[in-house]
Amino acid sequence: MHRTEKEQADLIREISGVDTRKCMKCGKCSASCPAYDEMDIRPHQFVSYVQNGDVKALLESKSIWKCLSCFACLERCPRDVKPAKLIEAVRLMVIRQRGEDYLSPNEVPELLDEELPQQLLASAFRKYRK
Amino acid sequence: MQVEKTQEFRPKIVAFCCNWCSYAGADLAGSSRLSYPADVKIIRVPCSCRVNPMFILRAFQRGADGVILCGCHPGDCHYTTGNYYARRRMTLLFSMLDYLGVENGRTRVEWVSAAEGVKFSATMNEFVAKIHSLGENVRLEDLRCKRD
Amino acid sequence: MQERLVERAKELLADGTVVRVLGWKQGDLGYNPEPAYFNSPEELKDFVYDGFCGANLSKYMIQAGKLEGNTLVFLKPCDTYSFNQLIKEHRVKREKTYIIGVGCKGTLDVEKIKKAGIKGIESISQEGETLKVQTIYGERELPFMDALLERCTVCKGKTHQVYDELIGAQEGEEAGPTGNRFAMVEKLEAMSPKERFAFWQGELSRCIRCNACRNVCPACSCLKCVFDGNQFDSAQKANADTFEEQMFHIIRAFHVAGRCTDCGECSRVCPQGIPLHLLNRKFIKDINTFYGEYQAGEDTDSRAPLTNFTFEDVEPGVVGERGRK
Amino acid sequence: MQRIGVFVCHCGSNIAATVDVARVVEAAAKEPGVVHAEDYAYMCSEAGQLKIREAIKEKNLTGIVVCSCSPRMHENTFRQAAERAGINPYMVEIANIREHCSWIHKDMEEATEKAVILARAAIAKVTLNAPLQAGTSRVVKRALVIGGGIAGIQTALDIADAGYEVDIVEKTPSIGGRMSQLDKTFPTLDCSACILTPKMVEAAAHEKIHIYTYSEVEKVSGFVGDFTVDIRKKARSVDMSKCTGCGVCQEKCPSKKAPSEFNRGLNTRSAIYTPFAQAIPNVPVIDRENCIKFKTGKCGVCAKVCQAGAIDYEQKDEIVTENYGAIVVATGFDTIKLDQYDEYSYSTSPDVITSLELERIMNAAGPTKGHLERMSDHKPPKSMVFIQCVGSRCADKRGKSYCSKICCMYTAKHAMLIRDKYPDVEVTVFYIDVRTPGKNFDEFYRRAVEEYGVNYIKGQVGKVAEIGDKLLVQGVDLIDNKRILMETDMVVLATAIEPNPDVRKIATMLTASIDTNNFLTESHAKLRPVESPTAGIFLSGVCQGPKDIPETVAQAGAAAVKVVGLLAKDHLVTNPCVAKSDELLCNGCSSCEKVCPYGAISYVEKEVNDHGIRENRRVALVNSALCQGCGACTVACPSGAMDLQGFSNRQILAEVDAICR
Repeated sequence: MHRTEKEQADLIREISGVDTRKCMKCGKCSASCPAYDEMDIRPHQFVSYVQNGDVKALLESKSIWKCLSCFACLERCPRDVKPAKLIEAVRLMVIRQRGEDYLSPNEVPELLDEELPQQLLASAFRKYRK
Repeated sequence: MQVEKTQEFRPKIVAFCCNWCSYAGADLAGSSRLSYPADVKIIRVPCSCRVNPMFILRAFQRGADGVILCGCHPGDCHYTTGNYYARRRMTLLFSMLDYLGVENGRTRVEWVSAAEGVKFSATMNEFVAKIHSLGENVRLEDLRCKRD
Repeated sequence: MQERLVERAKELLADGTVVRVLGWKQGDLGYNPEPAYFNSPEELKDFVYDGFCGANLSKYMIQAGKLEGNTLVFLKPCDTYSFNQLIKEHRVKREKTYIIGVGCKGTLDVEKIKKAGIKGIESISQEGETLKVQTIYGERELPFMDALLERCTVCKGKTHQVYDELIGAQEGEEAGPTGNRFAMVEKLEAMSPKERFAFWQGELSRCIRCNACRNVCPACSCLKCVFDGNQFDSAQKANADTFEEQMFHIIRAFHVAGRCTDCGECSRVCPQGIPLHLLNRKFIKDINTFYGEYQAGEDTDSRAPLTNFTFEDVEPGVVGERGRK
Repeated sequence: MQRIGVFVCHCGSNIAATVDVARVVEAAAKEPGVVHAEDYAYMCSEAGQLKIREAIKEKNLTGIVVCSCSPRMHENTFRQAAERAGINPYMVEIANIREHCSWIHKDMEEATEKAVILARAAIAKVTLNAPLQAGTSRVVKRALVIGGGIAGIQTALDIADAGYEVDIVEKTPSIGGRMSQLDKTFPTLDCSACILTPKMVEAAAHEKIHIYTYSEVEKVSGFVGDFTVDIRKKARSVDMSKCTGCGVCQEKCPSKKAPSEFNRGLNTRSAIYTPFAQAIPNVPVIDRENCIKFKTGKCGVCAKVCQAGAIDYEQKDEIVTENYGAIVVATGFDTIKLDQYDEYSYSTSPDVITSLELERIMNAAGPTKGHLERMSDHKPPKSMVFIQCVGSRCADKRGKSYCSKICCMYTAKHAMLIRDKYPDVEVTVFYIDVRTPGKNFDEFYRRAVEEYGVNYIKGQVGKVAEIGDKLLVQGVDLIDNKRILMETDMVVLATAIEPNPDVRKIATMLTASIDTNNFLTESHAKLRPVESPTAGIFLSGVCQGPKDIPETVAQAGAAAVKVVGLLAKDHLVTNPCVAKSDELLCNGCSSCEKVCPYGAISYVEKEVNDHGIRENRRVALVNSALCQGCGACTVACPSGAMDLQGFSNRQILAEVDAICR
């Protein structure tokens, strides 16, 4: 099924449950983001891109893989917009298009080591599984 | 939340609103263009404590599908204590109606201040949705009074 | 006991304490004594006091208070609650009333006796736990408990709340059978709305709007009932259809809510046998649950639950929340 | 039989665009009793009213229904029009087909149908209306102002100058309010104290003004024109008539560890204290919680050093009861608590402060004597960061949904003053939007940028962290789309303001309505901005909504004018929609009396003639001057003897019937 960019934007809104119109463009999400410098499209821009139906750029963005899913943006957003959910939704769309899981629970024990923060694992599952 | 329109069932809903808070809240919902279904018709009363159980039963008798009473928030009554009496009266009356087998969802009390246009509209949308889910009031209508 | 009451009544008439006596008079049948005024010692020959004297005489004192001179009234323990409530509402004149609190063993339900197959009743007597009934067909017996009016199986106590003297009773007497008076209300509450509706539809559609419940009720003491007036455009509707009776009974119960002492007279007099007390008891139960235990007629100065409130009262939504449990 | 006229207003397109007014006219004309029905573009206009008056005369109308906007808008207009045409003003009913119909529905069919039903209900009601006569009640020529900040002071001065007595009740030991805590004021940079203290002195010296400081309103009863108020004068422990204000007691007081409220807890004060040097009255109070004498029974130094013998440890709270014709609420604001904003390190770092704290630091009478320094090490900062909108414009529970309005301007002021006095200090302001609507406001902000070199960055700060003795501010520049990580010495948070928390209690006492943010609601957002919907209650200052000083002063004056307008009246016309008891139906049971909030019902023994039967009965009597028309009694009455004029049982039932038809 082929979707227009606008339909894709609607789908992202639906998956994430985010109302992008609530954003007042204060930038606190980006200001809070620990991965900001790694990102090509920044958290506050995600909101704006989805709002404007500019989805193609998001799907190709490396930001979706750089997001740590730490949810600092979601916690601190004064308007309750939840940019992390948007990023996650875009990521999910990409993963679904690819059609396969990149991380199977069976592989996890081998990857584990003492130093690894739990959050990374949770984040990896969020990113690499449908 | 918007209520889907169904062709067959247009409920009759009577909303008693106190003049000082809820009627003004309804006015604010109006001037803010916050829509709710046209099935709701508002009757202005000075205070929620003016609403006699007789009015509510009469509405049901005449075929109302739901009756809602809106007043100032407890503590904010224009007449200081009116809504406290209304609260007791309506609690007991609604409990009695429930005891007689009238679906409880057909009666409701909601406190809406003059500043709560949003709440007024949301409340009415919810209430109408509830009445839609309960369907037509067949239990309480006095058929002699029915006019077509 | 009947003799002691008559004797004392004669004394009080003779010494001028009262000019009339309000009591029960032998009816045309053995089981239906009726409330009556006795204006002279001679008239007292028809005075009767037995298990069929269920009638609560409190309400008649509204009228008696308007007559010249003082009135002697006999009140059973539970009748005194009604009298107290009427004092609170300024409907009777305590100072024009001489109250003899009479002892009560429980009053009888003739319908129950009839249902036990006993007919042609002439008189009754009690021996221990057994009720002996003299009938035109001879003496019959049944357990006393089985013949009690429902209200007496949930006796609210044998303490007179107000009196000038006691006969056949003393202070602190133990109550009669004390069952759970809310048992039936609870049973109804546990039903589905549909079942409840069917139950009440069945009961209330038998109503013939004779107004006996209203006329006997000590709390229904309005000079003119709203259902006889035009303020609500509700005067004297016939029972042609579903809702009129419900409306009448709901409003009647609502008007007496917090004032009803649960004397049970409404159900006792209903010619159709509608358990009207179940409406009043629902209000009593709710009032007790929501606003704290309250017994109307226990005192003469407290605020009734519906003319009172607290800042923390439950919200009307509690009805729905309770329903979901 | 009533002869009813129905007038349907188009309200331009406000109604007519959604409601087919012609059909409403047509349907109304068919209702029983209706002898005239017409529509017009603007019923409230002079021409529209003329139509009503002409129809009343030509068709001998006895009652009219106007289908228009809310009765809260124009009921009075149409009542007056009816009265001018010779019919009783209470023979008018309004069908609200604008706020309750055309404005909320889109479908013309649906809206028209509803408008017809609303019209029918109003017609059914007016058929049962009866002419009512308004009575009169007295006006006590004295006003109460609750709150002694600039709003309260200005309102009191304006009322007093018009010749009426005014009392100010102020909770704290001195009048002056928030403005007394400010250093300079925007956009002119006058010294706040320099412009406020003359007003304080003027108020204190005014023969018509009486000030109750360290006092609170305890109880309010009555109604417009005649309120009765209990004022609690808290025990000051100092005799105001003896104290000379010499200040020795404060100097000698050995307990000096109580945080200073006036300096926002940045330093401490003595247990016996006046909040600030220019306090009015200049009479200290003993803070009993921190006083050694009250805690242990020993000490008594202040009493020993007081030459005037003014210290009175035995003093008790005193209740004063006064009558007032009008009450003005001027309870002001406070800043919100920041304990939920961990990301800005406010609770952990003394160098992260609120703007109001900065005001105290900048003030010559403040904790640092006006020297700009860090609270942690008292070193002067080399760089400062200001963060805007902290807790304002928030959709979450931590903050407030509204814009606090004053922060953009005072931040520009702070930035400018600091750059002026300490040119070496780098000042950066992180903003979301800079809002400067006001006379000379934008020019002021631009000066901060252009003349004083304040660095404005668009983007909310994400985090402030303590790194050694520095603060690390993490943000973004949204215009350049780049990360900002900067070390700074001090961070100032433009903290959201909220109504004084006491206002809820006061609003309840006054039965004045309040919104979800605890701002008092005005009677009409545009046309009656200084009046509460509760008659006789007026609003002054921030208790109604965020305001700066000029707006507060303007509103204070406006509230005063409204008060004076009320007090100037000899008497008030009372609402005739009051309860009335039918003595033939009254049982004398006292239920109504018990639920009446105004004590308007009494009982009398009187002879009544009930259809030929004459007897003495105990019957209810309503004092129509006291009755406010709530209707509580009508429902408490089981016999239906008690009814409410203008909202009678039969009228309301007629409306119910019309709606359910």
